[in-house]
Amino acid sequence: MTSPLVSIRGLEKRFDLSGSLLEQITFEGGRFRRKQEAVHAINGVDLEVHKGEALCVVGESGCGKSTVARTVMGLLSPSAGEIHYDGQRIDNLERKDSLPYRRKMQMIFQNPYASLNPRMTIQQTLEEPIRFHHPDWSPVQVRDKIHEVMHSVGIDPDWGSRFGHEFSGGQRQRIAIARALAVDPEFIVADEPISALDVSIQAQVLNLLMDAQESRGLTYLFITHDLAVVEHFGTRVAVMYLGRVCELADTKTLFSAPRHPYTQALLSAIPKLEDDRPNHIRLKGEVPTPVNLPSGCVFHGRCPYANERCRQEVPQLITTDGGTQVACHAVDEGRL
Amino acid sequence: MALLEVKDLDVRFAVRGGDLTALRGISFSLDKGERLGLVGESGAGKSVAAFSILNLIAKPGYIAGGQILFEGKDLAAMSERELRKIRGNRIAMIFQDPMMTLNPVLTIGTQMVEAILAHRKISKKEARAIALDRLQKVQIPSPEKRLDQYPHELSGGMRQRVIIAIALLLDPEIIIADEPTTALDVTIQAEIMDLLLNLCEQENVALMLITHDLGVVSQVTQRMLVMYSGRIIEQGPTREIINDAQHPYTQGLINALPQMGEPGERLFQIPGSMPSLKNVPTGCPFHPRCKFATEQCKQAMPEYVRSGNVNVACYEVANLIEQEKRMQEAES
Amino acid sequence: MTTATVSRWDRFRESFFWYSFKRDKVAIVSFSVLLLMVLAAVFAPLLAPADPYDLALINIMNSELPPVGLSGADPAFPLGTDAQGRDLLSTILYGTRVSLMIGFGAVVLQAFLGILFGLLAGYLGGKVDAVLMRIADVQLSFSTLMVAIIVGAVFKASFGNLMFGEIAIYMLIFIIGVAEWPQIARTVRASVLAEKKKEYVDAAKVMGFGTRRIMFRHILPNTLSPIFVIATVQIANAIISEAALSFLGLGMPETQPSLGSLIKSGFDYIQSGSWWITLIPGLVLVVLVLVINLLGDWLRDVMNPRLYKG
Amino acid sequence: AEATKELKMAYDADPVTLDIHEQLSGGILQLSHMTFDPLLRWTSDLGFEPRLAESWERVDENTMRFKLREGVKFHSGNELTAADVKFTFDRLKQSQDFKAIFKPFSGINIIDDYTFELVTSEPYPLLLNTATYIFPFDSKFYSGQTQDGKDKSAILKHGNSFASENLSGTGPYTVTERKQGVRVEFERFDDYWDTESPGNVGKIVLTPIKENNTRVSALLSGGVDFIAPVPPNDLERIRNDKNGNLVTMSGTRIILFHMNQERVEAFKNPKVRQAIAYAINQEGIAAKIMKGFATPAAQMSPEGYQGYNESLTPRFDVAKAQELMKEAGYEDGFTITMMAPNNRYVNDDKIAQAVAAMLARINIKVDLKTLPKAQYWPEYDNRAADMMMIGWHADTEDSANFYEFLTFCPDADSGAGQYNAGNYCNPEIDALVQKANVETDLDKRAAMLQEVEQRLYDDAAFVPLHWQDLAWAAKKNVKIEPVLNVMNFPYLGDLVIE
Amino acid sequence: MLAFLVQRISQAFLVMFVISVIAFAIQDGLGDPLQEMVGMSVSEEEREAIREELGLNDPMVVQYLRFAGNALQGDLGNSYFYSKPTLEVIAEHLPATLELVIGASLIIVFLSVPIGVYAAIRPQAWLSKFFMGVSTVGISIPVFLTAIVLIQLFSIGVTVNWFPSDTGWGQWLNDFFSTEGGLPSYGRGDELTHLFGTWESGFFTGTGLMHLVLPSVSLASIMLPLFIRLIRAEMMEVLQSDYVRYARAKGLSAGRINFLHALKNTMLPVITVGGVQIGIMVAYTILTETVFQWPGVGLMFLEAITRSDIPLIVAYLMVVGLIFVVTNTLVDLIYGLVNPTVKLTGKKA
Ligand SMILES: Nc1ncnc2c1ncn2[C@@H]1O[C@H](COP(=O)(O)OP(=O)(O)OP(=O)(O)O)[C@@H](O)[C@H]1O
Ligand SMILES: Nc1ncnc2c1ncn2[C@@H]1O[C@H](COP(=O)(O)OP(=O)(O)OP(=O)(O)O)[C@@H](O)[C@H]1O
Ligand SMILES: [Mg+2]
Ligand SMILES: [Mg+2]
Ligand code: NI
Repeated sequence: MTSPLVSIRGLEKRFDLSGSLLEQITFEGGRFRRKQEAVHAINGVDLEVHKGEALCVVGESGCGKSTVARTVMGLLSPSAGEIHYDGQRIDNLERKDSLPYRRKMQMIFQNPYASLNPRMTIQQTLEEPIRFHHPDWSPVQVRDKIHEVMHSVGIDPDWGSRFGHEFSGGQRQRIAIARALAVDPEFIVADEPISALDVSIQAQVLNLLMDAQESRGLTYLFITHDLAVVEHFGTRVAVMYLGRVCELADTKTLFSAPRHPYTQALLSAIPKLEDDRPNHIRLKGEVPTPVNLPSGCVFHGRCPYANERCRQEVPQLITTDGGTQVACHAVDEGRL
Repeated sequence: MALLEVKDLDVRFAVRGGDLTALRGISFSLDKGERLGLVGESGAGKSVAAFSILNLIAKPGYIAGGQILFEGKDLAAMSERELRKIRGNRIAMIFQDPMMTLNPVLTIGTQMVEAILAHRKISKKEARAIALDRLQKVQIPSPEKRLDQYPHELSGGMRQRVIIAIALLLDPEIIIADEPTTALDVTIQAEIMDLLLNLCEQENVALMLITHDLGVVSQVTQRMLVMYSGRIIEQGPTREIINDAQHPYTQGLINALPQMGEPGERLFQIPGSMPSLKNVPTGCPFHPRCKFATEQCKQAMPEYVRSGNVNVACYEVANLIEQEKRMQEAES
Repeated sequence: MTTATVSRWDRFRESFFWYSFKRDKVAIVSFSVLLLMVLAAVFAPLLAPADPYDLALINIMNSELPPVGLSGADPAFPLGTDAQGRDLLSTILYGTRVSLMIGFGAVVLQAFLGILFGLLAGYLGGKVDAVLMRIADVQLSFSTLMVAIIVGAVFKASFGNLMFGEIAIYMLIFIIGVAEWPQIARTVRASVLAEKKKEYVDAAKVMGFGTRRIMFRHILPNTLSPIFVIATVQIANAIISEAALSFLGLGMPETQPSLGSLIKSGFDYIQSGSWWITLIPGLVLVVLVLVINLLGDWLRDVMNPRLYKG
Repeated sequence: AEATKELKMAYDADPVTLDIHEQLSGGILQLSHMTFDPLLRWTSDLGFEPRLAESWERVDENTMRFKLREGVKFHSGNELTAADVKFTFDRLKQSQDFKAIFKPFSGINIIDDYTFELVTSEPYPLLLNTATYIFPFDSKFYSGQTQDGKDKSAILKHGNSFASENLSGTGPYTVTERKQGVRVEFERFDDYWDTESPGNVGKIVLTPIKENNTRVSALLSGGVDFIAPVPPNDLERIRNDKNGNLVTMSGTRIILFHMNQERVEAFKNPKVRQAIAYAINQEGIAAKIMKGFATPAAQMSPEGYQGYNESLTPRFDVAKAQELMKEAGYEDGFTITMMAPNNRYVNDDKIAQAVAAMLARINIKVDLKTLPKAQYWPEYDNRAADMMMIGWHADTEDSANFYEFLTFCPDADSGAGQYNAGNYCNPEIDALVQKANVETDLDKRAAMLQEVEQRLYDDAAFVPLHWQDLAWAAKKNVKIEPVLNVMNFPYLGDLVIE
Repeated sequence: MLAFLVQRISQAFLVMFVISVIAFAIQDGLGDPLQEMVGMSVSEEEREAIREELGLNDPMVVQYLRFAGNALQGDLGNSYFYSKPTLEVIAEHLPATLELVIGASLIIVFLSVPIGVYAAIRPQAWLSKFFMGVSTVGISIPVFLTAIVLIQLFSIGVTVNWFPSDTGWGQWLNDFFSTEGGLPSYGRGDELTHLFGTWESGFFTGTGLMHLVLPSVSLASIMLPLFIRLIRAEMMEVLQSDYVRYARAKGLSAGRINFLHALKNTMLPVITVGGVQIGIMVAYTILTETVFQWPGVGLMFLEAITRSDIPLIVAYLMVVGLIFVVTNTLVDLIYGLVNPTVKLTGKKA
């Protein structure tokens, strides 16, 4: 295997909830106590994205998918761990040094209604990044570039003078994609780019992303909670639960032979057209909050296979025979 | 006679520059204990249809025509007082976002008990007992505690359970659920749908389920309606439509699902997007996106034709059936 | 791209803004009245029969003449004269000018401070936010009146009493601007906090744009419409504040009267029969403030129904 | 008379202290006449009327002997004796505000319990005038120490002394309740010595109402029975009110402008000063701004004062003024600054504006600034503007007082010309005044003082405007006329309510 | 909670510190206090002596440090005019102001809630439009004009003869537009009920209440329109919310929906904004008290300014700053109690 384009090592991210020192002090049981609270959004994630692939990250709401994406893009700084791009550590760069990577790495967002600046025309939206990153380009070059990306995402160049709110969700998402492509990136993080769209539009956008990947040789980190999309789109899949990766495998392998109990439950929960009745694996309880993380395996509270070890010890990702990486004691012990 | 029968319902929104027609000539019926699915893209008019049944459309909207017959009585023509006796009592609703549906400043108990007391002349204590019973029914952990909690103290899944419990409080005949699980995660969604399905079956309650997830419709409902731009374009038994959709839009919708294509392949896509109500094309509203569209489609909205158990509004389908008929006639 | 200006005008004519303006009689009437008053004020030197600042034109023997139509009136003074014998019509025109200047000037200053601090506090957050908002809190615990007294004293101390008349108008602009910036800063901060969460800001960050560019080019334009609404109402408030300060004798000197100081100077006469000295400027003030408020209401309805604080 | 009536009255301010030696101000003198009695008091025609002093006689040039009324009781029950007068005299000499007035006095001789002599160091023609300021104190009451060890007789400007909160006088009223700035209640003193007094008011409630309109409204709406002062604008209204009873008197407070010769070269030129004097329309101001509530003035001394010179009348004549300016070489005029208070005298700011407008006629451009009094006086002390307004009332009710403060050559050491913001200086005139001050022959003295007025007039040493009139208003049944006087301390003890 | 209180207390100190520093720094601009303390004819020497005695000749820093030292012990100095500790003077005047503010607040609360709610429920009704129109006019009239008009109408009374009085209808119309007057227009009246200490109240006597009418109405006239609009806007917003629609879907009565579900949520933002406004109202009393000669702190302050009673000015500013912080704190506490979703922290919800 070639060296990864992007690698995430031991990534952790906490959001502090307790505020200033003063606000941390509480009065409990007759004495003052300092209480610190934090959301443990990511707790040690290792991922590698290879050139040309589409690595999908799935998981329930709040499991830290977006946080991973935003940390990779430098919108958040990690509490611990490192992020490397093409062998170069990028999570601790100054703004000026990080500019080249801003061009190579782009992001597409979930909400097409919020991701376009409502006060800018499409023309301005697309022009600004090009001018910013290529201050030396002539106006003609800029215009040509804009035309090029507009064509490649299938939007009419006549739209240029209009504003984002004049377009439908699918069209906006195209514009957003065009903006990302305008700086000729190599790597694109897409954070649930289709979940706000209708089924018939989803297909359009997915097709567009696949086309772009093919024609420009893009690499994706694709975040979604729609497993059907993953099955269709992903090269590899990482399943996250409460800020940890619990399973990582080739798409086909994962869908045909899910190993982690959580993955199994997740797959069974997708309503399928063929079904007449829901038949899914029932999990107990609900997702715990990332504020008070459970000890041991974060999934043990809901896992039908959990035992004492699961309550104590944090499982590490292990590679199984099928090539799947799983973080589960039950799999490790062969109970599953 | 069907329990609920909607006939030629027109709903409009009075906005600047004239009225927008959100629903045009909607007709369908719901039998006792039947589970009906309502699918369509965002903005197709699903929620408007649901709210208009209880005459709860938000302000600039109004029912411009048609009837909503509940046990033969027209809800659209009923006074607010009479309607109040039906709302929550005979027909209950479940809203999309459990976060927004419960009043943040009142306890769960208050919100449950007031619903009972609005319709039954019983003591608060008895009402509380009923509330507790329903909470148990929806399998909420430690139900007694919940009564005195505020909505923000519960998780999303629990809140939606509470809302289902409120829907069940007065043993209604119909539950209208408007996308009850879109705000929830897949695993929770599965559980909630499971619960709703079981309860409806147990209590023999009719369910009108609004969703845009075809998978859920296929799992839960017996019949389904497909809406496009304020019209029902296809309706019939769920299985039949899923397996063999007639209308080009329904076909497209199903084929566009990622699971229908081969991994890595381009997906089937319907070009364009649903028109906004402000500029609905004449004739069949789907014609600009339809590859079968003919001049005829631009002229007038097609009538419903029957194909098997399915009613479809499409000239193409009508022509096919016509052809088939002619062929059959020719053969015989 | 050359068509941009034309299309902007077209866009404006098609906009909801223009549409609802055309349909709202109150808005049209208010706007016309305001326009009329602003024009009258701007062109006061041309319109006014006399220059009220020119003391040589004033004759004490003409004092307290009633408006035309009442017995004892002099047609040379259509709205009558004040206690000094000044032509009231001219004085009101000039006074409206002063009031409007203070109103607009103060709001421009308020908006400048409010937008700057609101943006910084909202966008940068953390310590900057804490410090700026604390200052705003402290500032809010002074009323405009107290600020007026304090600033007035400082001005007097630094410019001396005599200069004071000339700088009074700037001082009032300064006072009202400084006293009320937190109002705008808070609104801006709130909308910045809301805008900051939107993904177009993240998109801009991902592009590598600098903080200043994001703040001023991306976020600021999107917070303008609530600022616009608030600013309109604040103009009305500033005019009233100025009137109140002048009424308490802390505002414009009577030799360069604003509407407020006109009302005050006539206040002593209201019960002695010369009601016009107070009542006519009072009416002008109320109408001026009223039409601005009505326009503000209308703007609020059009732009964002959630804004109400004024 | 049986004192059973109640009087509700509203002044623009209430007394700042109960210690009448703490401050020399109109308010305090009003209080003095309610709660104390002077040795003698002014009558409404500026004569003297015996009060606690039954009679007086001149012993020699420098000495006057007074005979005290017997059997007069203080509120505390103590009886009035000459010792009390001495106590009072000594205290007045201590008082920062009064010591200046009593400077000519060298001492007091007690002859017996009811006889004493006031001694001046030089012949002093105004001895009796000054004696109206002696309101005998209850020496027993005000001596000794309070519980927390403070001297009861102390006069404290700032801080609460015993005397500022406790009061024992011989006057018709006792203070029964006092909330500063809110209300003062007085009750008739049962053992008041003046049993002849027709006064039938048993209780007085004094409420300060600073705002002119509100004060008038209070009277018209029936909230109070008696108000003072009455703003000129409302005179007409009260006069027309069927229940109202308005009393006006021409006053003795002169309002004038100084022209600062040190700041403006042109003011050194008598022609320019005269031009200004001719440019000012005193009659117009009095008629229009003061609503006739002022007597146009061409000199300082009001009628009745010794210096009053009948022949001096306002000389308004714009043409003449312009001519004078031309003669002086200032045809094109010049620019000056002007300051006036805006809450000290009646319509002070409006008067200043009018004057500024009048000066514009002779091409003198005026930068006018009006200030609240608290800020005005520091500016005045600094002589901060070219023309400054001042109003002056002679504490001694005598013309010389005007000159000493307003036109004497300024001299920081002697304090002469303390308020001479014009820096006008004419030693000859000063000498003449000084001579008059030791002249006990009143006719001779009057002639000298009138000459002074004439010379000041000719020299246009200042710009006189008018004497501010006085006005009081009451309900019809409150008979205020008999108790009012130009000094503006109503003798409320003698007030009759029908 | 603790953090919240600590933060607020420190804020109060900060406010008071800033005010006192500023007030001290500018005291020269406020005028010379001596002018009010001595007669005109007092010589400059005497004045100098008094200045020295009062410590007015010391350098500003020395004066401030002396002041700050005393202030920390709760002594904000003596008023020059009242010759009493400033705090005592303020305490004497405060009840009147509070009474006025309470009176105005009562008027505001009892009118704004029903009117605001009505205007929100029936936005199209002519009565709502009337109320909204009046409220717009209301905020456009400066409070001093309102006060003047009120006095003219209800205290002095106006007699109208616009119509021919020899006809019956003319007379009737004249009478209709004429007002009686008779309401007291100044002060608090004589019959105050003694509560405790220096605190007296006019709430319990007829004349006391009569005296309160005009001042509190005119004070309320600024804030009332604001509150009506606030309540209306919030209520309309709440009425659009899903939970109100849901309450309707449950078949609840309109009364319960409007007055429990909607109103309770409406009041939450109203409490926060309203609390701040009441704090601001204390400052607004200056104008009202001036016109009505209401013997409260506002009037006292204005007079202190004309007299350059600097210690009193400083103390007043500090006390008002404190009142502002305290009302805000109370409002936040109340908000926390009423709103179950808020935990009290230093942060705004
Ligand atoms: N700025 C923040 N401050 C505090 N907590 C945060 C912040 N951003 C995210 N979190 C928390 O971190 C956890 C992970 O959030 P994240 O947005 O990464 O989840 P997600 O998997 O993307 O969920 P979704 O599917 O809803 O988008 C959540 O519990 C979230 O509440
Ligand atoms: N208050 C309103 N004013 C104007 N138009 C409205 C209003 N409410 C709904 N509509 C319009 O009615 C149409 C149908 O809306 P509806 O909410 O029923 O869609 P939906 O099918 O429920 O969509 P979704 O899946 O997003 O919930 C939409 O085009 C919408 O714009
Ligand atoms: Mg996310
Ligand atoms: Mg919907
Ligand atoms: Ni006198």
